[in-house]
Amino acid sequence: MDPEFYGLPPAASTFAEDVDPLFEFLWIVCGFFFLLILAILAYSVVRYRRKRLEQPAASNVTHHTTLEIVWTLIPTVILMVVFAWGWKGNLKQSVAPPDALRYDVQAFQWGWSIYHPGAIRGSKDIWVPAGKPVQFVMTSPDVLHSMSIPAFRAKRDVVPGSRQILWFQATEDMVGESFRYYCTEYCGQGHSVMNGMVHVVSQAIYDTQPWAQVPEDPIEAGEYFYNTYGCSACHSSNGVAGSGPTFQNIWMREGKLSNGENYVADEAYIKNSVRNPDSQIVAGYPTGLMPKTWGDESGMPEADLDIIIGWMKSISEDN
Amino acid sequence: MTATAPGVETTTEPQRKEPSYLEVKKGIGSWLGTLDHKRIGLMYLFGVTGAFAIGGLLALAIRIILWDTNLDLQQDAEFLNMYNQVFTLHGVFMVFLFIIPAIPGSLANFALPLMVGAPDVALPRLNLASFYLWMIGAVLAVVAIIQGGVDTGWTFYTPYSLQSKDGTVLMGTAIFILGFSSIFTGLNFIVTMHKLRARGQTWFKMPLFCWAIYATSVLQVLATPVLGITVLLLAFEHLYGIGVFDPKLGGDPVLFQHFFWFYSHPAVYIMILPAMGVISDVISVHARKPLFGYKLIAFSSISIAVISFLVWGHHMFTSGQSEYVMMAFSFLTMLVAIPTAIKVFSWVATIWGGSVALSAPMLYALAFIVIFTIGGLTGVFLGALSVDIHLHDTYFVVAHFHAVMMGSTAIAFFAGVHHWWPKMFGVMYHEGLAKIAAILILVGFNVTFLPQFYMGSQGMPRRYATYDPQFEIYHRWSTVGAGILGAGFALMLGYLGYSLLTRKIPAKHNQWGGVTMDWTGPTPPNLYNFDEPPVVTERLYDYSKLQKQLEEEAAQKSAGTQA
Amino acid sequence: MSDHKLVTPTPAGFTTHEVAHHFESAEQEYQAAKLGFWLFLATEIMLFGGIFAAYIFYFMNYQSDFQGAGATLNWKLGALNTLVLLTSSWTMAAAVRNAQLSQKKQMLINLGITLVCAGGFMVVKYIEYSGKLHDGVFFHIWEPVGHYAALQDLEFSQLFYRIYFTATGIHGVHVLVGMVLIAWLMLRGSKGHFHSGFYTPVDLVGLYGHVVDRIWIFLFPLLYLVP
Amino acid sequence: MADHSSDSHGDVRIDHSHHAHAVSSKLLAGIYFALVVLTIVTVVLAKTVDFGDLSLLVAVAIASVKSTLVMAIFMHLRWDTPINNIAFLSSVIFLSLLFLFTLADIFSRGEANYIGGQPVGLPG
Repeated sequence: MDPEFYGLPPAASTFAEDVDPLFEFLWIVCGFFFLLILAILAYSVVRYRRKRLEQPAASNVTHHTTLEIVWTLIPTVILMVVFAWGWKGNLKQSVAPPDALRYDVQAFQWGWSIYHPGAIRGSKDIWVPAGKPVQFVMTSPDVLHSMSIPAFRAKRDVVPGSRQILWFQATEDMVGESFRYYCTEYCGQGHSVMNGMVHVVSQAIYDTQPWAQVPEDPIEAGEYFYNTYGCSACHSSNGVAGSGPTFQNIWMREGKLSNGENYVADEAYIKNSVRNPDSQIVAGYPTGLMPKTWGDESGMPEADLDIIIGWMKSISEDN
Repeated sequence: MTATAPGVETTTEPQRKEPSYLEVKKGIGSWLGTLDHKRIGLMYLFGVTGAFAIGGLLALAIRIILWDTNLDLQQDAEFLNMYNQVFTLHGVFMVFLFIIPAIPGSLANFALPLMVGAPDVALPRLNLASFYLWMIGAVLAVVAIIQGGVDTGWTFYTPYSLQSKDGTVLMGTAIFILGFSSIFTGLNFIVTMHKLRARGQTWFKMPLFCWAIYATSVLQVLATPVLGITVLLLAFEHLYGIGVFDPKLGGDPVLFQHFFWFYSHPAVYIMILPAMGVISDVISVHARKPLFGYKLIAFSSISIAVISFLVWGHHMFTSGQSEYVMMAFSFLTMLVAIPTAIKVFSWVATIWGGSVALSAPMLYALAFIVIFTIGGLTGVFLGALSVDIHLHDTYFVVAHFHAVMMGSTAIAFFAGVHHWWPKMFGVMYHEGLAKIAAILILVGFNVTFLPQFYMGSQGMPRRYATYDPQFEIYHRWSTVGAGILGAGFALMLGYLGYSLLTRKIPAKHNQWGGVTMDWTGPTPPNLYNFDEPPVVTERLYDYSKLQKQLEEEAAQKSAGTQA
Repeated sequence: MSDHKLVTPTPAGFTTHEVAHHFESAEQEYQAAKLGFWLFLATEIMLFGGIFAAYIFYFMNYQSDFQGAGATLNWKLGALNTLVLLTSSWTMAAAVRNAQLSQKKQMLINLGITLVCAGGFMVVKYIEYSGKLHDGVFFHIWEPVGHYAALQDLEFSQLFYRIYFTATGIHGVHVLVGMVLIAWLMLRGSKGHFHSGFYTPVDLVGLYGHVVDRIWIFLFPLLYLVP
Repeated sequence: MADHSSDSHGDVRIDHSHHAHAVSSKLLAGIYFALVVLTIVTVVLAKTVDFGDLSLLVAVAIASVKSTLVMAIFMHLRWDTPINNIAFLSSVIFLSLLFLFTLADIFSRGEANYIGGQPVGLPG
């Protein structure tokens, strides 16, 4: 049966071969028992309904050893089957094949930086080649996150202080399809915006390195970086106050810092705020929230930062 | 309106020799300082109902917020923050202030000493202290909200809970105190059942509610301290940065999860076991039939209690714990489903061939069986390792545990309230309205949570303030269902409050025809429950005597009308 | 319910104890209190068990760092404190015996020694804590100098010390609570409240004290003597 | 339930149902002596003999013996009712479950995936 019949998303990875049949089996078995219980219950209530106060119980049987043994054994057998089946599928989910393509994934509050193999900068969207095993080596600098790709039946928490591995293999027939990925471990304010797209692509497209393709127009490139580096999770571009100040009209904006000093959002100030996030916090915003992910050249090349600042100017009136 | 509710009336009703526990002393002071288990039970009843009302309003708030996808508010810090606080407080109020103390604190406090024929619980002062600890915990929880709120989720996972708001330490303190309230309640019941059972009442002559509460108490005593030390360490972590759960100092967030779930998984059974006990006794009385497979149900309660200590890791299948440990936890999780299945089969078999009265408590009990079956069966999905990886932390989980917590425990709690209401107050509520409310709640529950099972299967993560447009229709159904549920509960509070304030319908001495000891004494009970210490000689759940009386009276009545 | 007052036998010169109304006999009352208290002690064991579990969990993971950090603790003071607590355990057990035998004076002396031992334990603890505070090692302070300077090179020794302070700190609070309880026992004991017919509070506080001692019995080798 | 042996004086009834069990002074002193000796043994062993990985086990084993002595004699558990023994034992049993699974986790974690020879998933 089509997995979507049981409410599952499309089956886009090899894990679905193990998960979906078990899911279907569970639906059938559980549905059967649910309907059975419902039917017996309904029958009993209708058939044995008390019509007169003194109506006696039709039966006073208080136990039936054979019946009790049977209804203990049947669930036991089914549950053991379910356990073994689930474990088998999980063994596959747990152990990444040694030849898997390695993606370095950093989760932070609140976004994802996916470093594709050989990439110089992280991206928000993910491109994976169909039919090839891929493993994410995931770290977090702040709190727990979790990488979940429902279409791949794959999920793993990202635990700060250790490296976690998530692997999967997209199926060949899904080339050209895109699926959503989510953060499924509650991580605070921007938890619900920590999601993006996974694109299953053919080897030919994969080889073009779609993650490295930046728009040519510098303003468009700036907006592209604003999204892919994850700035957009906390800094809006339309004036709404997020966990950080909005970027609308940021250029040369004047105001007070949390230590009482005045600031002017010139190039030096903006660059310092990206590189050393806690050094110059605008009054009213929390310290320690912005990750140091972009603190150096490897996190965000200086050239990219300049392009982002160029875009910031474009959405400011004072430019 | 009829003067008396249709109930069981026999010629052998006991005569009242002393005033009831409600009348023996008057005034607010006689309540606040009372050592009487029944009055403490009633104070708990009002307290937890208040907490339920607050938690319920917060739930409605969540559902109203999720009416829209909120995609335009994705960057609005104020909105996101508000949502996170609302779902956290909903969880904290419902779990720690309502579900855990609800049945042990109110119903067991009221009925358990009656059921074992004791004049009071073994340690009455500790019982009162436990109630006041609950009050202090509740007050602290409210202060924590005012102090800046809590947005960690009720699970307080580190390291997020270390960086979040000021209210967290206070809320941790509240939970520590609530934990000890829960420990003292459980400890008291264990001692009561061991030392104060009536003469002749062997262990296997205890009603199943007592067995369930015994199993619950064991969990409360043995698991809750670990929660205590966990929140204590969390508070220390906040104040001193001890590093036990802080990865920056070498701590392991997964260890926090081990500690937290070592308590909180057994806590799930602290919530559901008493509900199973209530349902067992309600079904027996309203089907006027001894419980089918009494011993198996009793043993299944105890085995659930023991196995529940061994399955906590199934909350952590994606957390990065060892794969071998995961295998063991999944296996043990499957084991705990067996005694649960046995209970459901036994309830159904009890109703089969009974004399089934479709009274209000029975309707609630039937709703319990239906929803508990849904909750239990979907639990098997989550116990299976590979499927759980897909469903973990999605709406499937949300719907599953609401089926067990809200749809089962809360409904069982209200089944018990309706069942013992006439015994508690000597008045009856309007049964017609009660039946309407029960049906509203059953329908409302399913409309709320069935769409959530679907969303979860699709991969919609929990605790999301904004969501993808394709889920909007399901969220809207869910919100409609929550409205129906809310209407059902509001109606219930209305007619229960009305019955109490007007006292229009006096209850029968033995309203439903129960034969356990809680129904044998005067209604409402005396201050010390029984005129003479009872001695148990009959079998448990032996309805034959009552049946004979009822038949004789019916025969006399029909003879009277013929003459 | 009977209108009779139920009392326990009282030796001459002591105060009579009345059995609470909801109990049928003195034995039932005593056993109920005792079972209740044992269950409470079980919760204490579970509570400390959490800290022990955390300690061993990290000991396994950061073994060498923890060993290095443990070596900087003063095991002699730890051993002294162990002996002090064992002595208090002994006198506490003796005080319970005295109460059971209605030996008021000896009971007060034994309780007094127990109280002094507990106080001594806290004094030694104070010496240890202040020495560490002086060298920049405390709950929330981590600037080890002097005797502890070597800890700076052990990345996770900080974790060891914070667990050490948490564990001994919570244990210390228990000792203080025990001291208050013993003082209360001495006050009531001097009024003749405890005798062969009624000694439940002495018995229960005794149990509490022993559990606190037993926790130290485990803390001492695990923290001070890590090889 | 305890048997009733009581005598009445008016409306006051004296109840003799409870009998104290006092432990002999000699036994208490003996246990104290044993505890002190075991403390010395722990210290000496830790300072002189190297048990390697087993040293933690040895320390815990000696501490368990000491704690058992305190419990059995000082805390009267040896003469106490079975249920009080069970109450205590259950805490030990369930605590060992907490130890068993958390330690099993830390011992076997990261065995599924390695990167550069390093197990993945361990803290630190």
